[in-house]
Amino acid sequence: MSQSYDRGLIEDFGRWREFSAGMWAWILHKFTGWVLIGYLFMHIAVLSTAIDAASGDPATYTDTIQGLESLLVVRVLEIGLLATAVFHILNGVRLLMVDLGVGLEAQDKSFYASLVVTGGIVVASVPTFLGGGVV
Amino acid sequence: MAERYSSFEPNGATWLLQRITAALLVVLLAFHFFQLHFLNHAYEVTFADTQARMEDPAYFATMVLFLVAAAFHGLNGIYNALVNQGIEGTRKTIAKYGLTLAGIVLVAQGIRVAMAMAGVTIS
Amino acid sequence: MSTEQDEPTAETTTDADEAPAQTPGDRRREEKQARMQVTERERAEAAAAADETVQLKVFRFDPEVPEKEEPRFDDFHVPYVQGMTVLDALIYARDEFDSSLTFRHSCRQAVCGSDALFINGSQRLACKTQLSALDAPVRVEPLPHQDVVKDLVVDMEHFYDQMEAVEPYMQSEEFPEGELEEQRQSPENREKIKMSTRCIWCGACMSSCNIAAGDNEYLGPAAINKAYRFAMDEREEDDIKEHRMRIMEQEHGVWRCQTQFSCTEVCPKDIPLTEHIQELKREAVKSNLKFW
Amino acid sequence: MTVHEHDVIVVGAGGAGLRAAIAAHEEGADVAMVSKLHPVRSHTGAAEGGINAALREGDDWELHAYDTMKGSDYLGDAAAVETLAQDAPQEVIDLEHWGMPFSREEDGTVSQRPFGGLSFARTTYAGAETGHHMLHTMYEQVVKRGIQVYDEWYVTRLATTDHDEPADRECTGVVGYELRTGEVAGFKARNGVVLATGGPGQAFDHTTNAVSCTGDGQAMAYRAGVPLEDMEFVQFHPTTLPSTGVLISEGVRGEGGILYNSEGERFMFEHGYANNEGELASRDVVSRAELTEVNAGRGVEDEYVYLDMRHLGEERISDRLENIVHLAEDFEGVNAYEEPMPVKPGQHYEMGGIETNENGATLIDGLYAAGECACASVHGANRLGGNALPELLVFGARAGRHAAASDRADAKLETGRTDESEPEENLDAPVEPGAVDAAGGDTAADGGAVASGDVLEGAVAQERQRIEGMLERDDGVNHADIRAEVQQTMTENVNVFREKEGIKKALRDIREARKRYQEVAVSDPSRTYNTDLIHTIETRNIIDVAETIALGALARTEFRGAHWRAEHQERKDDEWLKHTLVSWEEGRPDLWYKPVDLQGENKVYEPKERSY
Repeated sequence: MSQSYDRGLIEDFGRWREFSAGMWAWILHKFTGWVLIGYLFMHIAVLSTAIDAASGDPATYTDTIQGLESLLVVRVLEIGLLATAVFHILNGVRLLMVDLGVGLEAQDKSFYASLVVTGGIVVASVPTFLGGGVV
Repeated sequence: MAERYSSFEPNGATWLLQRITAALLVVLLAFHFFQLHFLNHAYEVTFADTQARMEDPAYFATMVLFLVAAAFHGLNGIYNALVNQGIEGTRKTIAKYGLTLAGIVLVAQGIRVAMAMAGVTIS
Repeated sequence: MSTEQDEPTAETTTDADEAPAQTPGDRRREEKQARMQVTERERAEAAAAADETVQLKVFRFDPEVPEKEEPRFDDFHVPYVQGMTVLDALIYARDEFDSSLTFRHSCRQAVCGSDALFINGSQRLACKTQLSALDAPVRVEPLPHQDVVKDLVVDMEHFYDQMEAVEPYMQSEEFPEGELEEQRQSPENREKIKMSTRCIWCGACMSSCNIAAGDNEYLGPAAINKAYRFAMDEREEDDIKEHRMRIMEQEHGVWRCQTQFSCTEVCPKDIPLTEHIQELKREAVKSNLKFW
Repeated sequence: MTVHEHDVIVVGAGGAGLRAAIAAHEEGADVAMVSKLHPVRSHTGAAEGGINAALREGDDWELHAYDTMKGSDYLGDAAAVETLAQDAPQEVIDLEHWGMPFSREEDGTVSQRPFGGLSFARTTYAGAETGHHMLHTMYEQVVKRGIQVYDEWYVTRLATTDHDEPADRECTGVVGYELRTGEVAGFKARNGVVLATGGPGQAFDHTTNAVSCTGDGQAMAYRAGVPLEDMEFVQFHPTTLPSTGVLISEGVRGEGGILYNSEGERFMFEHGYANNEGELASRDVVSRAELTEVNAGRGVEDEYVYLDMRHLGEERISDRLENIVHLAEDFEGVNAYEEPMPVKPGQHYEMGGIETNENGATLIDGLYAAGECACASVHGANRLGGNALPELLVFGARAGRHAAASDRADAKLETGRTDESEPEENLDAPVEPGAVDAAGGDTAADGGAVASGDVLEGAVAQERQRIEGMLERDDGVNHADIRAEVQQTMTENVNVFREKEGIKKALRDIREARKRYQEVAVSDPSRTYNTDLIHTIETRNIIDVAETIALGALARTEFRGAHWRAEHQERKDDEWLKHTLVSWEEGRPDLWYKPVDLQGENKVYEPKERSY
């Protein structure tokens, strides 16, 4: 048996320029998914201050939330979170359509559309997020 | 063979559940977001408001469902990502139980918080 | 202006109503001579101008030959002619420059599926890829995610194993009673499986699938498509279809597909692979829900 | 030394090989297939048209046999032709039961369509890719039955005993070379060897055949002493793409596509080649017309003519001829909606081949052949469209069955020399054909048979030595040059048009090629996947087969079917109702003849004018 040369997976990382729409969609979906589950854990952690609040000190909760919300960086991060969530949702809807066998031939266009719509929603939401209460 | 037809293949079941939770999450997240960024603004949130909302059993139940769906969807998603990455054998078993545990902790803590918000205390 | 002739031959194909001094044949031959001289000169000039050549960068590796043990890329400058495909260029490079250049090829018309290669970053059949459609230099590599045997030849065994793992053969057992009688199949049903039957086993899809790259047990798009071809064929009885769905539902079956569409995009036969995989997922869910 | 032992060894895994393997397996034999390609890569997959079979009410095997005999220009053997027509329907039904996706009628039955030269619409088909579906369906059956396939094993030689008379020889196995590892191993066949290696299209430089169609089986059988029959009958297809030889199906002309020359003349009519049928005249007529145009200086680039379908309109083209548009685009870079397609005649099918009877048996005991490499003689001087696929099914199955059962009884056709055969004594060959000089190395001279000891072991040892010799030689001629020379001279001189001096030139060039082959060297020293070596071995086969084609063409001084001779413009039934056979005897070809069998089961086929 002749030996053979296995190029392994390394080559793939040099290939991102050649990735197709479907591949980018998959990568972004995975990435946004990781961010969102991370956020969910953080979110529950922050809300856990409610346990202290319930046992007599409502301010712990209110101050924590309002304190965080008053930071510009948190607001900006929230916009990022929105972008992440909106893309994940729109691409998720796209994937649901794919699962149902609807519009498969337009799968690349729907990916670009979800990117554009995400961008639009994020820009439109900036005033809501940045408005009011920032110190 | 017949007994296999009566139960749902686990892979198919999780695949379907992942889709169902996805659909649920779209609706629930939209509701949650609307509630806390448009109807009420995040920077104005106070414990009293939260408590008021959570005392409504329907709202409470919705939020718990939201949490469970999100936890399942997210952690199952991570599990799938790892499996697709090619983890096998022991590492796969560890990932499976680790993620299940994380999910249980997340949901348990979330329900504790929710109950605290709703004013129910089990210490 | 046609002339009546019983037997056309090389000698009898002149027109009657032409100038007497010179037969049309003579005139054409002269013109042909003149044309040939012009084209030859043009060709020589063009070749000299060097922009008529195409540069190929070809992956080389041979575990047995010392200078090829370390994988490398070789440059070949192949004279370009109108209509030239990547395979034509490879054949030229092999026959004229280096006869050890190794690649599989046979039919040259996209039915044998031998020459799926990684050309300019995408899985394509070399025989049906026009050089004019590619940016130069043209980079030719063996299919990714498969072991390289030598140069552009990869080990296809795993691919074949996966293809054969889905029981790729008709299993119906109830045939019509009559002598010389076929099973019936509606034209609609035949149409439904038509695209799936076009697979030529080239392996481009499997090579493009990054799930298949990570999960060696994943059946892969081609094998699932093969299963689809039978599962959707109405000639097979229901219990066989259920048996097929069992194979598709296993952990490394349809569920691994992440709908990246890479396979569908590279398929040289335009088979809607992702669509077929998705349909099998839905079938699997449906057939399971029935029993709840 | 490795020896793989099985009851039946099938060499080649295209349509005929797969069918033979299935048939032998059904007989209960332990079958193995040995093929230089993986089965699904075989060239059967490129067949487009269909499978002729008398399946329906109103049709009859006798009609099919009659059409085939007429199409063969009365050079088919009745026993074989009738066997084909009788067995084809069951073969089609078997294929259907194995799942072949035939095109269907509204009521769910298998569709049939009309084809040239047929008196009934009896061509079953699966879209425009009948061969592809057939090949895959049969390979599926091979997988189902667990038949062992040694793929990418190149069979280089037969192991036969060395009796003086070929008819006394026995074939006990084959020698194979594994591409992947460079291993030379023996394959011992307890019951029989079936050759199913396909045609020799690569003897020509412009062919619709795959690059793997190098006539390996024909050359091996020939060197082992089996005669090659009717090799001069080569079918040329009139519409192939100039740069690659990819076939543009007759469908384009059927739908109304027209041919014109560089001066814009619709030459089929304007130059009177076929005033009634025009572009739809039979393949040989159209091919000759095109070449006449090119030779008269009215070709485009002095090479081809145009096939134009633009006037059919985009809608009709995309509806019915969409695949043609893709072919023109992918293989020639031409947009067929906007430009005419360049086409020229190309070698398409070899009617002749290894002489067999209607059971696929050759005159060597234990050696069978089927498919394009064989000649039971159903196609005679010209093959009808849709008859190649049933041939490989019918005779593949019969060869497989007989090889498994070692049952050589009951054949109507005789193989080898008989009382009725006559020698050719006045062949005006310009050079001595055959082996150049056995003393200068046996690379082109061996007779195939092995003298002493275990026949298979001896053959393996000799083959190993030959291969090592080629690999070790440092300086020498590259096979590609020799091959190109043979291909060019064949295309120039033994093409659609044949005239005596040209054929003689071809024979001289082939002689020259043989001489140069004495010094052939393989420059790739690797034992891993050495295609350089494979092509070098193939080139010798091409030389041998090309020579038999040229010899037959020189000998046959008449115009019959696909064989056209400038000096002899009519069919000469008095003199030429006989098959040409070429036997390799002591290193040189010997030409002889045997009469055609026109005595059918129920009637005698009287030669008639072949007009459509």
